[in-house]
Amino acid sequence: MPELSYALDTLFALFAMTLIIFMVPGFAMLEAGLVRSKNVAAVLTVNTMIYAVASMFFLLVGYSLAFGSWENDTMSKWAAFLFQMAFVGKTVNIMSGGVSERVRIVPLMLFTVVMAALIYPIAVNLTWGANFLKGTALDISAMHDLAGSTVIHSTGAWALLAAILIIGPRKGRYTPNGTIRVFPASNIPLVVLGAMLLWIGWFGFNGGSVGSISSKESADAVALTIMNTNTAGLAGAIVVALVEYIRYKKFDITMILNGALGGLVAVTAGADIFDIYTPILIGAIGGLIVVFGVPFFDKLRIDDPVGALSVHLLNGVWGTLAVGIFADVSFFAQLKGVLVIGIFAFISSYVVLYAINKFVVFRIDAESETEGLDINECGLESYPEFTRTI
Amino acid sequence: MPELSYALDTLFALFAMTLIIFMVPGFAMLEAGLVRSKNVAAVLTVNTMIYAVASMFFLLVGYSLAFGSWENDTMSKWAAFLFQMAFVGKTVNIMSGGVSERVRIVPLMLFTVVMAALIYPIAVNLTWGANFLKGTALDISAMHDLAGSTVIHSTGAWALLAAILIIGPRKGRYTPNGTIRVFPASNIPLVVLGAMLLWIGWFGFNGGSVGSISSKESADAVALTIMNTNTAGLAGAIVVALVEYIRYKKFDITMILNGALGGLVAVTAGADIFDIYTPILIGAIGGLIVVFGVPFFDKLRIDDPVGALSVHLLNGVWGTLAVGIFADVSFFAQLKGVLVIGIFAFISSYVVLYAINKFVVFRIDAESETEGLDINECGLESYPEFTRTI
Amino acid sequence: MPELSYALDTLFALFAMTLIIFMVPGFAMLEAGLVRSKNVAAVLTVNTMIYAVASMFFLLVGYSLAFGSWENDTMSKWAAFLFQMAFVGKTVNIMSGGVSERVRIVPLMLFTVVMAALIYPIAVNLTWGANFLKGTALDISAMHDLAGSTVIHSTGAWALLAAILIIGPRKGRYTPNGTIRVFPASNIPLVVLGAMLLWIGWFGFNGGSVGSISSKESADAVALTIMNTNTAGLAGAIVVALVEYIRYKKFDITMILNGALGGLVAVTAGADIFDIYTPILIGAIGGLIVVFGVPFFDKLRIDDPVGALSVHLLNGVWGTLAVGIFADVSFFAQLKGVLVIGIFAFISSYVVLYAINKFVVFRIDAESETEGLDINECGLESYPEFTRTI
Amino acid sequence: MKKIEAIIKPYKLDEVKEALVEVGIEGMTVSEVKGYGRQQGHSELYRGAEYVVEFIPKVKLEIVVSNDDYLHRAIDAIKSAAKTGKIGDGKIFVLPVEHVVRIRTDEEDEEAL
Amino acid sequence: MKKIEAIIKPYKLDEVKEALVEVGIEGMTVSEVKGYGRQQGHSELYRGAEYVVEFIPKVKLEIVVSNDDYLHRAIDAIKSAAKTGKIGDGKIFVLPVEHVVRIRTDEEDEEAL
Amino acid sequence: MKKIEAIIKPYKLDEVKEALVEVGIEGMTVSEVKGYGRQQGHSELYRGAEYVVEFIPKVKLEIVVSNDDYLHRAIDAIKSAAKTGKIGDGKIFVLPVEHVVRIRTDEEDEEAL
Ligand SMILES: Nc1ncnc2c1ncn2[C@@H]1O[C@H](COP(=O)(O)OP(=O)(O)O)[C@@H](O)[C@H]1O
Ligand SMILES: Nc1ncnc2c1ncn2[C@@H]1O[C@H](COP(=O)(O)OP(=O)(O)O)[C@@H](O)[C@H]1O
Ligand SMILES: Nc1ncnc2c1ncn2[C@@H]1O[C@H](COP(=O)(O)OP(=O)(O)O)[C@@H](O)[C@H]1O
Repeated sequence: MPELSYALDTLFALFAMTLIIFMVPGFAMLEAGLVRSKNVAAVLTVNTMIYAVASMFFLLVGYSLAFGSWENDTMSKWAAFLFQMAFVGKTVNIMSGGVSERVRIVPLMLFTVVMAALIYPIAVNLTWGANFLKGTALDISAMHDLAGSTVIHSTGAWALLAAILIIGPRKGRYTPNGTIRVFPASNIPLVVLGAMLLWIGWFGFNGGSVGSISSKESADAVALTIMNTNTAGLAGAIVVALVEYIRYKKFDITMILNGALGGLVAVTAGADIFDIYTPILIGAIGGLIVVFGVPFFDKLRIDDPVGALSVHLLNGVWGTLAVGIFADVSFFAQLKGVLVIGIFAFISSYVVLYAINKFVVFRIDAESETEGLDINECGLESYPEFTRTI
Repeated sequence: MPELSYALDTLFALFAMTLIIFMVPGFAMLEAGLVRSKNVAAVLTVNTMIYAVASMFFLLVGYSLAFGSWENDTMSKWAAFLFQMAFVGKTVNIMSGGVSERVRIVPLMLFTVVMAALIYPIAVNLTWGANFLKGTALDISAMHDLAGSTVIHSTGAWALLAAILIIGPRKGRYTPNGTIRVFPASNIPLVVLGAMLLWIGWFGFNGGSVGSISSKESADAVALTIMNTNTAGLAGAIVVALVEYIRYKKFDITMILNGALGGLVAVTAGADIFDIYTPILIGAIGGLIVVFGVPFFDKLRIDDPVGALSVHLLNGVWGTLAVGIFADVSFFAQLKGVLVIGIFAFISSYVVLYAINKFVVFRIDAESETEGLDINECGLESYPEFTRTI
Repeated sequence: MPELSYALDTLFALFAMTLIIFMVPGFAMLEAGLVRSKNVAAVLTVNTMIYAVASMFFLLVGYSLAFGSWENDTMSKWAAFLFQMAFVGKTVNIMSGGVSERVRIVPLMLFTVVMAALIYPIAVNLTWGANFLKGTALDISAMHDLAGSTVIHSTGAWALLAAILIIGPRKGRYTPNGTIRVFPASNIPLVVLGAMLLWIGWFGFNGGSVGSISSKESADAVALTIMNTNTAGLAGAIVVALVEYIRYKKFDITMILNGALGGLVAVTAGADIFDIYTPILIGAIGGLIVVFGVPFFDKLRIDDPVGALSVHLLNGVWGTLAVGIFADVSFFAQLKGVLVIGIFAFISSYVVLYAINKFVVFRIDAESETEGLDINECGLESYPEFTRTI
Repeated sequence: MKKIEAIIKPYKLDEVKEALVEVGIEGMTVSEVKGYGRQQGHSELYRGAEYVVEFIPKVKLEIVVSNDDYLHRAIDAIKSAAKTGKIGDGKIFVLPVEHVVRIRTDEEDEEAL
Repeated sequence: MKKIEAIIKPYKLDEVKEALVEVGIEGMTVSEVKGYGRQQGHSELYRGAEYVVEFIPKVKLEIVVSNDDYLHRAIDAIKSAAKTGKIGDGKIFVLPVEHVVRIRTDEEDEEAL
Repeated sequence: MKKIEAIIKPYKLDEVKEALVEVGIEGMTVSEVKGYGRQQGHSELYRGAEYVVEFIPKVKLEIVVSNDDYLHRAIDAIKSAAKTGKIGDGKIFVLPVEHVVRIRTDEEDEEAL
């Protein structure tokens, strides 16, 4: 029944794609909740425009670059495209979140164009795509990275690291006398809503990456992948909650959610090939990485308002390597993949960001940063009717 | 395998229907974010009750009127009903959004009954349904309107225009000396969340309207439809962002989202038959229409707090005509459909609204409007613990 | 085509499961909106951790206890697990919502472990699962409870009743002179968003409980179930709106939504076997039960901030019995099921809660309750930048 | 120098501000307050029961003026713009001020206003 | 005429209001403020680290009274209702008021209260 | 005893608070207000058109001091910490205070500060 299987796989890809698109409001709400209320509309605008610009340039340029051809026998080629298109914005979302509260929108959009049309497609080309380095020393197609612990999460987070190095921390965050000033999240319900939408989106992200559901094996693989994905998220949340409670007798929900997201990133590389208990360990370590990663970057004065480096970079690396440890996959292949993509993503992002920064400076001027990006970049306030506390 | 194809199409319809139901919170959040905080609960109540009342009366009366029969061979008739039921509330949502902040709930519900039981079913009957005018001079079944640029969006927006003419602008919005007073949106994250839920819902709206996914052709048609739908939204957002930036060096996120929605409305008539690049143009023009439509209606002192006339009326018309321009469909058939449905929807809505208004006046009294509809219509405040700024 | 039907049912289960997971943010937003702003983060943390802890212990212990075996022929066993796993947290959500604003997180998590590993799995075992009482006088497998009016909703709500009896009302709610102090919901848009996400999740909850979609009959059953589910929700909302309007000339949106939820709970037991009009009656009565249940419990000084006893307990019982009244099912079997599960759930929960309370007291100290749980349990404020009104 | 503190109905703020600007008052500070007085609060619904909200939203205006001329002009402007004749229109209080500084220029007293 | 400004703990507002009403005070204006004083703020968590919040939520009551009798009654009422004995109970300040107007009726001074 | 009311730019609060603490002021009360004055508000966008926001967010500090020494120290501290030299830096008002009570201890006047 090839026709029905084609139809079923098309529906499956569309279902998975739709879940991933829920990550657009997911990232938007998460970040809108985490930043100060004077920067909320800016963060929301950035998230909206990343989806628009990245998807458009992936359609016009990136997809062909990544995969060489649009042809597809097993499902509608449009569904296959949509599924891949749903990924591309995420790399920039990861990056934009970490530089929020101080970055102008226009240069960010210029970088989005380059990321969606070039950098990300090249990373995909090398791993899931046409592989123009096939057979060379840099061929990394042996890396098992189901849904992008490295290809998506690390790529986006390497770009973020490059961006933070160029743009610097938020004004007033690191005082001259060495203390770190706290800018609490302005809206916790939005943080939770956003994280949960991301979590749900992950089912589509990882499950859909199996690529087919129309045979018994593939159906099992999809369901196992989603189950393992979820399990790692659970473990990440639980471990962070335990650590926080032991330390402070309190449950910091923003860290717990970051722990869940860390677990989800970590399991993304190998969710399809682990047994059902391994993700508990992988997610738990993913959570721990977040707990220790966030203050670690702060100590280095690398200012990342949403914790994206710990969630996406450290856990992207951890998750990819974990496949080489816990599954029947060469650790060396995994490490090589991490390094090649890492070096490529960091250097190319740094160069592009540096070049853009020469023409259209990323950093907003100090007075506008104090006043808030909403008024200065978006021309409005996010909560104009609510009195802001002191 | 007729049985599996029946099952697959049923699942597909249920999937599409579910996505459309996400538009219920979508509209609710969008409008709750756009109005002033004193009218938020009223808008939310209206949205909730529209879903309840419109769906109930469509079940009891409207569906039979529209389609003549409940029978269905290709999928479960209950799934077919649910998919159609998911549409009906949208027409009233479009209308209610544009008269928010000044309209009482009871008369709005009376109109909802008539819309769901009569006006909308007749519009469907003429276009997608039993077509009781078949063969007459008013037969418009040749119009290609995949998912309702005309049948849904224009119908709702014509009703809105009729309602605004009867109800008038919000108090204090147009001052005697000719200036326009600004009532900024009270909660931008809700606006973004709502718009994104609508966007996702659109995938089900347009994709599901293909009607089947179980053959290779239909699977391709569904995937192409969703892809084109999305592309037009992207283009609408990008164009508005560019125009706003060129004008003000700022990105007004509420307009950008309206631009995306405008693009989505415009592509709704022909998403299944365009190639993959045409939606860029259609959506871009859709965005421009919003940018110029919103101040245009304001200049006419037609007070539409959410921009629904530009998004749904102008773009509904544009999108339907665009099919006659860019696809192999008679422009004349499209124009005729726009006119017949437009005249029918506007006149019938006007008459019904006028009649209701004689018995149960739509407009809330001035003092209650000043105090806010939440206290007077819903008996509560939406954010009672937050101090309102001056 | 057994393979395709396996694949299709797997996809269907994953689809249904995903919809149910939307109930996690659904409950979280609903409760975050209903409580006072000083307790919002605590409620969100509880909801997040319930999902994490309950799912983890169901994976490790509960699922085997409930079903005896993981094997499955008709769909991927992982998908079958995921679908069931999506249920478990709901029982605790129902309970935690009703004791919010005064309960510490640690003991609640201890109870979550017991509920997910023991109490709920036993309830499932007796009804949908391995049935270790098969053939005994307590065999209740004749009860028709499609998706858990009794197994889920009543079980959770019996636990809630036990918890309220042990923990007591919120400080200051019932004054010595007999009046009831009002603590209004802090954020109405969140309440609406949450309720609507729950509503959508219900489609997956009830529809998915049919267990298969791959034959014509099962496809019809699934679609009918979802249709009936929705209809009862509509009816619940409409009836409450009418009653409220007749009484106060106002539409209290929080009660309307509770009415919808009441209708949804009530129809959950028999949505697959009613004709399409019966759910109108069942939902309408469900709404009435909420309208009269909420003040009734308040009069008894049983303090349930979200109305969970009326929505889940009373309607769970009503819905289960309604199957015996309106469908071709033994009323006695239904009653017996309600009683056996009710007695089991209430007593076992009471004992467990009582025991936990001896070691780790549920109730937060009075000063922390006054100050708010957010600061004392989570170490942060939910809306730190917004001035709280007096 | 005197300080005027006026408690008014929130939706009257724009009119009062314009009336003050017209009589030459160029600076004022506004804040959101809640008032308790003769005016009965509106009733709200909570889960199927009605109750009365006791504290009513009001706006407080603070205006420091340099002399009695401005004082009377300001009071008259507020009185006429804020009056609706219904209970709850609010109050005007006048307090003595001993010293004023404009932070930007170090100007003092009358010159600082 | 005198104006009482009392800074109290937020959750004491209801009790203080009732105590004031009992001694015959029928009007007052309330606002939300933040206080800095001897009372230490609570500590909060931010991404895995603790820090102390310095400004503590307080409520400010403003009551204008017509004579010393009311003044003392009001002060006593506030003192007894707001006291917990723990640091941070707040302060009462008394300021002179020269003139009062009731906007609705144009009544002045003592009659306006 | 005197009461200082200072209207300052919101982001200057931390610096002003530290300056006050340095000169020995140990208690203060802060609130959020909106100011109208010479400073022009920023322009915002609304549906494709620009408009100007007239009321500008400010912070109001209230400090009661026991004597002129503290008064001058406080005023100087505020002046130097709050000044940016740009329009809108704000104003300082000084009002007489007749009586002070510390609720917790019943201490009065100078001792209550
Ligand atoms: N003695 C008072 N001290 C301080 N504020 C007062 C006093 N009396 C009234 N107010 C304020 O004035 C507002 C209006 O007073 P109210 O008695 O309701 O009406 P009216 O001013 O028309 O007599 C109150 O809401 C309160 O904010
Ligand atoms: N000198 C002052 N001027 C203005 N407000 C003050 C002053 N001192 C204290 N306050 C207010 O009173 C509150 C309580 O003061 P605090 O020193 O913490 O405790 P206590 O009143 O018990 O000594 C502070 O939070 C602040 O709002
Ligand atoms: N006469 C006044 N009475 C009360 N507050 C005033 C007065 N004049 C100015 N203010 C407050 O001081 C703030 C700053 O005043 P403004 O005229 O903008 O700048 P500057 O103080 O630099 O001259 C205003 O926003 C307002 O809050």
